[in-house]
Amino acid sequence: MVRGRWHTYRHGSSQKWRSQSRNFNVIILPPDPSHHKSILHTDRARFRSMAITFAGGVILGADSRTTTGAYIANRVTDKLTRVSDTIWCCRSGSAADTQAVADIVSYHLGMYATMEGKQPTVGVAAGLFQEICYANKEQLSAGIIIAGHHPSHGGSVYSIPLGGSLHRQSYAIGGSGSTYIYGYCDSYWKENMSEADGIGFVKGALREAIKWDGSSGGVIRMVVLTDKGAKRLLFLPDQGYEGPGDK
Amino acid sequence: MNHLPQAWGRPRNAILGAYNPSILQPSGPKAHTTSPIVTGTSVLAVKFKDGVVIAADNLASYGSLARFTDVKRLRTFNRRTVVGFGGDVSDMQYLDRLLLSLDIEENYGSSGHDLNALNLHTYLAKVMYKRRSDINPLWNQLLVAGLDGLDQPFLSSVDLLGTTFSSPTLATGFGAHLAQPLLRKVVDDEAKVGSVTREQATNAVRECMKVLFYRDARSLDKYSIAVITKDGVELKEDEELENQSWAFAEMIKGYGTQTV
Amino acid sequence: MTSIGTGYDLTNSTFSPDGRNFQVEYASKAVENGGTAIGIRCRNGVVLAVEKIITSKLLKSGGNKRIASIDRNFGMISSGLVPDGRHLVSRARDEAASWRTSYKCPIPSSSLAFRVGSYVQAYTLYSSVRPFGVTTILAGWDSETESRVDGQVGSGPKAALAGKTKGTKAGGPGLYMIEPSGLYWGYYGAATGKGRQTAKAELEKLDLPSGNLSLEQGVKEAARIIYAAHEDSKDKDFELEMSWVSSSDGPTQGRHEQVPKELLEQAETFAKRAMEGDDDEDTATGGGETMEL
Amino acid sequence: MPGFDFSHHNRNAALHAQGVPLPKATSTGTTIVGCIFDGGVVIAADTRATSGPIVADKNCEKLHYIAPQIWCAGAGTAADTEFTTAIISSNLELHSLSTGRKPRVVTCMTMLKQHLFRYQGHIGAYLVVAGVDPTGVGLYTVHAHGSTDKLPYVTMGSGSLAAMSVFETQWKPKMTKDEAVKLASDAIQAGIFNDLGSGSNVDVCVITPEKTTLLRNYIKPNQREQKQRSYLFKRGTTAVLKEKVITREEISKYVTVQELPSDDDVVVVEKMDIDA
Amino acid sequence: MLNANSPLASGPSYSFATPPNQTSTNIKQHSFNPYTDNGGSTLGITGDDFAILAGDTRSTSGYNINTRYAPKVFKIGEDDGTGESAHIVLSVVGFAADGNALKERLNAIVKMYRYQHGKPMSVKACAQRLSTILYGKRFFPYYVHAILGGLDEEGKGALYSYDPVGSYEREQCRAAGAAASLIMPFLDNQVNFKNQYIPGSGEGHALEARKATPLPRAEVEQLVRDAFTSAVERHIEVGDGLQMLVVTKNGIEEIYDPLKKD
Repeated sequence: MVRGRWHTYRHGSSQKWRSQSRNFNVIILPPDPSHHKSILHTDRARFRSMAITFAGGVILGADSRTTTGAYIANRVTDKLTRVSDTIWCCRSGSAADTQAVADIVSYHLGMYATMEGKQPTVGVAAGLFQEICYANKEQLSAGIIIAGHHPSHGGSVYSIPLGGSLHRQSYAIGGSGSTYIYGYCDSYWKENMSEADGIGFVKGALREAIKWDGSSGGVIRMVVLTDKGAKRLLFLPDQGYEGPGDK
Repeated sequence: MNHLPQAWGRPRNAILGAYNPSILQPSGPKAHTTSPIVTGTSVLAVKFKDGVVIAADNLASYGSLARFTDVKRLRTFNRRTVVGFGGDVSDMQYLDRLLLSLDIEENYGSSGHDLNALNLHTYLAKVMYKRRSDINPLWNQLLVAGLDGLDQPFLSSVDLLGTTFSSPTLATGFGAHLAQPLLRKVVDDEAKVGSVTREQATNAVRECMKVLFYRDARSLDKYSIAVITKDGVELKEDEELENQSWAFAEMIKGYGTQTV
Repeated sequence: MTSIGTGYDLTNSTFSPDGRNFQVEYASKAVENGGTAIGIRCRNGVVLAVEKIITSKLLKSGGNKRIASIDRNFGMISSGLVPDGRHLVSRARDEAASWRTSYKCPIPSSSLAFRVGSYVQAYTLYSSVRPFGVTTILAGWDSETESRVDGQVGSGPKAALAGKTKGTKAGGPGLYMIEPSGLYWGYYGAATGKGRQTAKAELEKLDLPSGNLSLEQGVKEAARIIYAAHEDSKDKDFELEMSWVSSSDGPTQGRHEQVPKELLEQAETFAKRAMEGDDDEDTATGGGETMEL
Repeated sequence: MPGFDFSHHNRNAALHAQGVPLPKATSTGTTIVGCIFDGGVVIAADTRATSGPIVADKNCEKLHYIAPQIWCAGAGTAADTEFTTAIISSNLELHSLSTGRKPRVVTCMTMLKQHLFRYQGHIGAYLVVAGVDPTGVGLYTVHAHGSTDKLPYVTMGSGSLAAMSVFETQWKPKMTKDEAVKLASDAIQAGIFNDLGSGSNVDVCVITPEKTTLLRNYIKPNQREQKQRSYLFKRGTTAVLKEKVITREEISKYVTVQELPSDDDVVVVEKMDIDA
Repeated sequence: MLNANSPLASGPSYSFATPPNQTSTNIKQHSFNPYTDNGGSTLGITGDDFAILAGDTRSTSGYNINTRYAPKVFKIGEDDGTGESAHIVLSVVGFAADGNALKERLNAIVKMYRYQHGKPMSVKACAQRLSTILYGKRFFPYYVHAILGGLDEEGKGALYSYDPVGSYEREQCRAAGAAASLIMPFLDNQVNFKNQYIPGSGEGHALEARKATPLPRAEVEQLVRDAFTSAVERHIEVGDGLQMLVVTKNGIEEIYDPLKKD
């Protein structure tokens, strides 16, 4: 049940809330919070991930390390997750939690597109993410950045940190190790960069993070979202993070 | 004397002993719990003869990290009341949505009556008290500023426990310690509100924002300020502190015996 | 009404052999006697107007509003059984609120029309219910810019919208009319109620699809059309009620509101003058030189 | 460690962990301030001492003598501030006698911080040290753990934020003596009226190269209200259940009895303040 | 001073200054404490034909003053805005939000009683009802000490005092709240003449105790003021203002006197 639904309070039980099957009102997560904290596998993505706006849309970027304690459980993780064609998110926090949340949002966005016959805005996606993160904040450990491109509104970036608040930003960085790159990003950030500059900015920031933060490492993945759709980029450490890019 | 939102609503140390701070660490399996994560600091407000001045800085902190510097914590309701939020930002956004839906429903009625600041405060106090009674508090302290049913200045506070109080000057969080002494010098008595001008009230609030920036480690030099009068709300959301005093740092050398 | 005596008209949800649902058709009859209601979709907003027949001298003038607000940016007016209209208003408000709790933004007018339309249609399917005796006009303005997520903090990039696809347009005026069958279409100009034929004829003269008519002109034309449509039932007193919703940079800032008193009075003066000089036949093209706002 | 006996520490720790409350020390939930002016320094304090929510002393002295031209304002545990300032005062006097020079404020401050650091915060003394010596004017704060700060205006105690707000809005360099005294006492009054741990009167001490002026109860903004009724009881109201007379001879076995010269010269240590 | 109570700074040390850490148990549970104490004090005294309820107007949290004017004594059952329709007074001290909720509930009940029965609720009935309300929240109590005052069926001053879960008793006088332990002995001695004997009425145990008789109103008002001016001197959470509500057969009279603000 959505936490503290106000209308229940304001109208008492006399207000009948008609729920429609096509229209989600309530998001229920499994009541047992231990579902994502299995003893065998406590994956925690303690990386930085980021998303920026640029002249043509948005770019998402992330490293690829997932750790369980000091052990690297996955060194080629893909933390950039598609929730609709041109709305993607970067997940940080519990891998199980964020995957579950992304799957739910993905479902709702799909329903929206089908029912309304048009693509949802990034704001709608962000609102869905927030509702789940806020209403289940006691159970979840999820920090999510949502970035996307919408034909009529262009690119936008939203950040939802741990407590479930929603912040619209020009660019967002997240994950517990992101503290290492606040200075870098603040110094080098420019609005309305070209695509190449945007990719350079994201790559530069992630390289700093990989350099200083033990919990991040591996490859750099990016997704560029424009009116042409989604384009994936990959940069490998053994190529000095120069390539192969979008090849 | 811990005024950070993390300490609100906790038993005083004198009663139950120190609070275990380990749960505040953002890592480890104990990370999720009902406690504020992204937080806003003080909100200040003063009544004057025609209305109320209210201010809050534009910062949302993540622990000690100054994470979001464009968070507007003064929200207008119904074009005639301002609510200032301290504490958890996600709960602030929840309350903002609640107020939005309240506003929409209130405007369905065509009676011409709309909710004034007093009504809004009563409503919010009941929401907050209900939530604390469900042991599911909204981790905020709010100041409600506007005019009451008789068009007199109205200013009152509600916190996460549902405690309410009213005074010619109010300040939440750190402001309760640093700003209240200064604001009370401007008006210490309801009877004297009538002799305070808008300029006096605004200047006092701006001066306090500066003191808070000097002395509150979770504050910012960019802030929002609103003046509410019969003519409506004048809200400025991108103010910056002016005339700060730092030059005397030159005369400080060392911490004791050092002289160069 | 060839149905009388055939028995196929006694319950809802029963077709006649030639494929008609008579209960729905009877519901439309209820609408035909209602006060005329119209909506005009203008370049920068939508106007709603209704002819409120005064059934008693004891009614307060200017009271008993017939046009209702849905959320902040929609107006709704029904012709036919007034209580049925109120029920639909309540349903529409719930739908709008439900959309907001789900998606944290206002419902688009097309979606609201779809939801109300579906609801009305559901009342043609069961024998336990009767169809709604109203035709409803729904007017709204969808934000042209990306609307803020409810409760949002922060504002994103200050520069021009990043990567907005050229030539795309979002939002704008919306005008829908929902009939007792649940059938609904989007319109440039919509009319229902007793004087709908006259009103439709007048609306067609306005060349609405060209998008030239301004909201202010629309207000005057709406008043004039209601007065013109009233000609058929001249013996009854009526009151004109009008509301409008404009773009976010227009007079109502994207909200649905009653047309201000002064403007309403001006429009009525204009309408009355047009009625007096009805023979001139030139009033249809918004010739309100004296009325330019 | 010399001075204190820590042998009961472990026992107390164990009891404390089980929830046995420790005895409450009188603490001075306090406002103390200091401020430099052109040619001297002023320190000031309120006069309330509390024990929990109860006012233990309405007019205590929180300005402590260290040397004629060095004074110290104390916050924290009352006993700790008193004993710490007393021992440093004593040692500083000895140091002054042995060197034949006037004591310096930095010396006093260094002795205090080293003393407090040695006790790792267990001595709960939070001090403002101020004075004038041949090198000039000095103003420092000393925290219980042994850290110090050198600043032109300082505040400490539970009312320190209230007092600091006054300094932050009104302090300016090169003030006159009168301006500084006014500012310091305003800061104390901010504490008195806004902090429940502080109250009653304002004590001020002004130190210039020429002299030290202690202005005890410089401002008394909280005079006790006159009672509306008389609470004198008629003799015999209290029941006497048992009487025993001790003779002078008997008591002389235990104490020395001395005859006072006359009734007029009765030594009154402190006169009690009673309403009629 | 500033750092002494910071939870992060208090390591595993045991001193008078630092409260114990709860690190001994392995269960690390976050606790939200739904209660707080807003300080202040109230008292009530009855006479032959009146009842007085009084309270200071300070509201505190920790060492802070929330406001200098937050009433703790309320008229119950008023519905005309002037207070003339009320004949019962209630004082609440402790957790102000609970106090307010309790006041509003009792207020609604007393009003409903009058609307339904066409006569005002008796103080006796109201007192019993208040007890029921309090006990209704036996396992999540209203954290308040309530005192109810009015005139009984015979027109005599009536005063009822309550514990937080509804145990109550009719008394001559009662002090509650922060300074209750300071004021109550004073009232025992001055209202009920405890520990006072009639001089010369006997020897030793035969000495006759002074009998309590209802005091005149003027005298009681003086006692109330003296009680509060004394409490203000010695309790840090009491001060700012004194609000008195006096119930007589002519209605309820409100008196406000300033108190010290330090």
